[in-house]
Amino acid sequence: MKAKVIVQLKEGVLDPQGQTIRRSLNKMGHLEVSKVRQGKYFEVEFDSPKDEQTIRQLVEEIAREVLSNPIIESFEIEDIS
Amino acid sequence: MKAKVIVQLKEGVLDPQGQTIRRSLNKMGHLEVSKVRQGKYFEVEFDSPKDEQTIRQLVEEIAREVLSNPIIESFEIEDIS
Amino acid sequence: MTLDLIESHGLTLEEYERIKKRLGREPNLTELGIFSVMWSEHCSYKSSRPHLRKLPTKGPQVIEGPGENAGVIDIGEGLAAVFKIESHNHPSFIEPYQGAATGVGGIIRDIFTMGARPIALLNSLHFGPLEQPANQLIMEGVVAGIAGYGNCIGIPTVGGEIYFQERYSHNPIVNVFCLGVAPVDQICRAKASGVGNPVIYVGARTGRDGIHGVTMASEEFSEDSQSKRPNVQVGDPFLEKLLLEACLEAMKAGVVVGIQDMGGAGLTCSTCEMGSRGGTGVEIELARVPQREENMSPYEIMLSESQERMLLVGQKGREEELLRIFGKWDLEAVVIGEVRECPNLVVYNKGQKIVEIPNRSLADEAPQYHRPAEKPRYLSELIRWQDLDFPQPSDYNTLMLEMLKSPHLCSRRWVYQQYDHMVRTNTVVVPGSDAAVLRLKGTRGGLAISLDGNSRYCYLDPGMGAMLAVAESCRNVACSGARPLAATNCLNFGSPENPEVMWQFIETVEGIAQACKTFDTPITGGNVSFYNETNGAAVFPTPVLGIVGKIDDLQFARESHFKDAGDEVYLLGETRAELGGSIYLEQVGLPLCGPCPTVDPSQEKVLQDGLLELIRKGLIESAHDVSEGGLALALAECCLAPGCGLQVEASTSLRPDYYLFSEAPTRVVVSVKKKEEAEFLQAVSSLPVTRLGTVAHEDFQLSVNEQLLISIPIPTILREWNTSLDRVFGIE
Amino acid sequence: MKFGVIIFPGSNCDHDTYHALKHAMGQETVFLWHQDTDLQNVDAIIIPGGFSYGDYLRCGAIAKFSPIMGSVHRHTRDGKLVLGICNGFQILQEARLLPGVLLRNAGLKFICRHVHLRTENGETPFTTACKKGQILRLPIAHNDGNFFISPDELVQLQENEQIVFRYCDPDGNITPEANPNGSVHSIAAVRNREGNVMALMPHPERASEPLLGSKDGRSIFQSMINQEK
Ligand SMILES: Nc1ncnc2c1ncn2[C@@H]1O[C@H](COP(=O)(O)OP(=O)(O)O)[C@@H](O)[C@H]1O
Ligand SMILES: [Mg+2]
Repeated sequence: MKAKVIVQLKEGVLDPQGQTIRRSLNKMGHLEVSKVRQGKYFEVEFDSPKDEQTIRQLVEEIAREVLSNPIIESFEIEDIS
Repeated sequence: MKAKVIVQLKEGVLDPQGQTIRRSLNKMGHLEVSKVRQGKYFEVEFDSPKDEQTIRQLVEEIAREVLSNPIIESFEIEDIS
Repeated sequence: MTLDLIESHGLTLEEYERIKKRLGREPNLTELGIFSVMWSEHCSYKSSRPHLRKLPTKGPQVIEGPGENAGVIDIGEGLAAVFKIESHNHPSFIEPYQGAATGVGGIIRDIFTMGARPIALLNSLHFGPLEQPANQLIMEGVVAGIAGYGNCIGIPTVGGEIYFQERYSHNPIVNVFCLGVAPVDQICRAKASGVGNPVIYVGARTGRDGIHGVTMASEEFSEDSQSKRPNVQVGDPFLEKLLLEACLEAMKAGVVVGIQDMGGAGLTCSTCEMGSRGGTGVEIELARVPQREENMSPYEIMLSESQERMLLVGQKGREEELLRIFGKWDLEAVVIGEVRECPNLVVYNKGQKIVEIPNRSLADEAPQYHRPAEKPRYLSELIRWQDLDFPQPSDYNTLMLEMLKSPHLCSRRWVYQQYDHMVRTNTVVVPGSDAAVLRLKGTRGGLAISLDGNSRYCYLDPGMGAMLAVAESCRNVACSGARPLAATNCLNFGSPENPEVMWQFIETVEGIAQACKTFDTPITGGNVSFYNETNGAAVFPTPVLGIVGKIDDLQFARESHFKDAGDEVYLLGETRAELGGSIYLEQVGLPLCGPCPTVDPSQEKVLQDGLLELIRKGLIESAHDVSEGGLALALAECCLAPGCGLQVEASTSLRPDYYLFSEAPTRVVVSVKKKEEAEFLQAVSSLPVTRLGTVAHEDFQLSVNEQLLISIPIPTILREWNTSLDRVFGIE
Repeated sequence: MKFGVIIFPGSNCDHDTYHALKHAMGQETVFLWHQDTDLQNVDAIIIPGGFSYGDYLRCGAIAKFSPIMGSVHRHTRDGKLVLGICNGFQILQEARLLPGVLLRNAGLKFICRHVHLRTENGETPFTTACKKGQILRLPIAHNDGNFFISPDELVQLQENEQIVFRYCDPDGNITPEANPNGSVHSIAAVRNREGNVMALMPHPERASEPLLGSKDGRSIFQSMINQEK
């Protein structure tokens, strides 16, 4: 089973990377780009045959405790399959 | 309009970050985690009122030329809305 | 104004009355916010200022003492050194990486706002014991944050110190120091002068970062999820690099009249302080302030602590030039106001005047408190180590290895390899020696810098601990071949409202004052960080001293480690049995006991002056001060960097373990070329000196009174000592 | 020889490189601003270390779009010398002037220390002052120096003798312990097929004066200077 997790900075937290990318895109001529936010993407694979419910709980725990920094980031489990 | 882009290392490219996370998860007792891959996630917002088709082309261009390095990475446009 | 609102701003009713009197009316909410940050302990030094006056701040070398963004001293050849230290303790506990990173960003801004190019960073870190995984996480994050910021902006992190003690588990101490260099005539000041001159905002946009008080009860603040908003500032070292280059370029072009960074209390602090220093008023329009988030209120804009922002006063008529320079560096720069004659801070929002406060009432007329002080009870209950009966170690080899790999004493390689300590190609003595040494390009000379402060001693005796910190810092600088010139200090304490803490603070300041007078190292600035406590348990009194010294000719720069086998090893200074607060006692499982070692500053000064003279006569190959771990550890450290051995035959009337592990100060291990030995002995005659042994090739062998106590192969020591932190942080 | 050192926003070894070339090597040296396209008639271009654009997104990814890079491409096509150091290596790869990519260090930490390098090819315009097999001691300081290339391309690199330096121990042995960052085949420096573009992760400009502990970096600059004759 594979879970996909997206981790992003919370709204209001400065995102220097996203800002710099946006500014550079604008400079390259992509003036229509008004905002870029950069986050992280993880694919976590499991090898034991567990049901989706169990895996989801596990992934939530892992995302909360390891993949994200809850003080500035939030996460979302995109997909489990 | 907002596009979501995921950039990932291609199969076969070493992913030291993913490996380290997998190892520490295993150490923490999550033995069922067999693989972790880390990628990047971008949200790109556009402020000109263009149709989805045009935006998609634009995002593809940006993702190919700026957000990813085709030698090691592939990208996927998740969603445009 | 409700009582609630006043209290939630950290103001007392008396202070509120004072505000009303000063204004001649009730303040509005924005004004209340402005007063509350400017009159906070952090900005106003209301509890510490009366005591800080005791510090010596003058001397022929001092160009700018406390009061500016950073201290400035004359280092000869037309150059000035600009330096300061800051704390970022609380943010580093909340979010170690960003907390430490933004601390580094802040202190760098303090230096380049003075017109100096920053050339060195150092840090003093105090964490809880590494046995606790939570403390490991904090340390790992703090180190990565310091590295992340300093490396990216391209300023080398060349030194520092790290301590571990339970009291820092919930309150780590993260102090960061930065030093820059500028031609004496290019120093810029944080003054708003020249009525009619434009006030310019440059750098990052203002967001809702770090707005104080979080739990505002008013309508304005309860409306959205304010309180859930992350109150963590994220650093942008790339933007700061651009700011640094652009500001230095603008100052060089002569179009900057005054400049100050927006650090704590952001726009509020920079506007009223610059006006107050210039004896002028500053008038700004908030609608022109670049904003990162929507619908920010005037209150939020004035109090935001977004990083990487500067406020400067330009020259009327030359705005274009200024804006062009910032444009070149892709920076947003906006004229947001003007310097006015009437010495008030005046803030408009979309044309409507919303704030008018006399600058001085904010910057200089904050309340001051002579808070009650009382000698802490614990001090009279301290156990004296002399009263304890503990056996001599049965196996010195094992003990020695245990000490070498203890977090207190092991190599800091794991830390400083994460710091780019060589960028700018000035680092002549890299981390791992007593002080960092940096060359001054274009001259033959250089600077030596050291940060010190052993808080175990300070806990046992704050006044003596403070003197020991000054003495050690100066000694480190002297061991590098430099003459100590001036000092900065960061005072980290618990709550000043606790009389026992206040007593510790006062003792500390007096200790620093006395020692700095003796060493002729005036204090040019610093920082006080109070309220370092969790659940009523304060951190140890933690003064951190930073000493800057000058080497006129870098051929006389010295490192702490031995150079060549066959060199003779001597100890300058006397070994007294002073084990209170020592690592040895902790290693053998004893509680923290007193009394701490004692230093006589004038005796110390004689030793350091003598050492410097010996170095300048070319008689000394290496010099290393004896500190934590005592003589045995100092000797081992001398061997480890080059990987050479040592053969010591010492004699003493003390118990051998006291002799080896006493932390008595005012001692330096030196090595001397065989052929210089006679001349050395003659030149050293006025100092206490003992021959210890000879630098060897392989083994570390230490005999005391003809008994071989320690004999370990260097590779064994090296492995344990070097990789101890690697193992803690799980490097396979 | 006239050298040009490019400054990108975020370059931070620009002044160090300038200092080494001008004062330690005594060469005419100028800065080139990334927004310009005029190369001021320089004979050799150096892309210095640092964190161009903060290394945000990917190291070197944004710098490659700067106007000056068009001129760098032209300079390269004319067969003139280009040297990339650290971040300059990453930029040259992003610009496709050099093969491979540099990933995060295997240990995931920034590393600043001295390393040893073995000269694998002593006949490039950057190494004529070194002999094949000669060992240099230079500092590294990077977060992303883990050289990666596909196995097929590695074979090509070897066949074309494009590998210029490899990490080694003080005696010149290529060992896993001597590889600081996980680089494939311990590669520290590569050149292009034509031989006029080279980049390395270590910093020769930090090892060009005895005061700084090593002057082994000089041989790289000296080799370039030798090309003039
Ligand atoms: N322990 C101290 N000793 C001497 N001067 C100090 C000390 N603490 C603070 N100062 C001085 O008080 C002034 C105000 O400090 P601070 O508010 O931290 O400045 P800033 O906000 O610019 O960092 C500075 O000039 C600083 O040097
Ligand atoms: Mg300041």
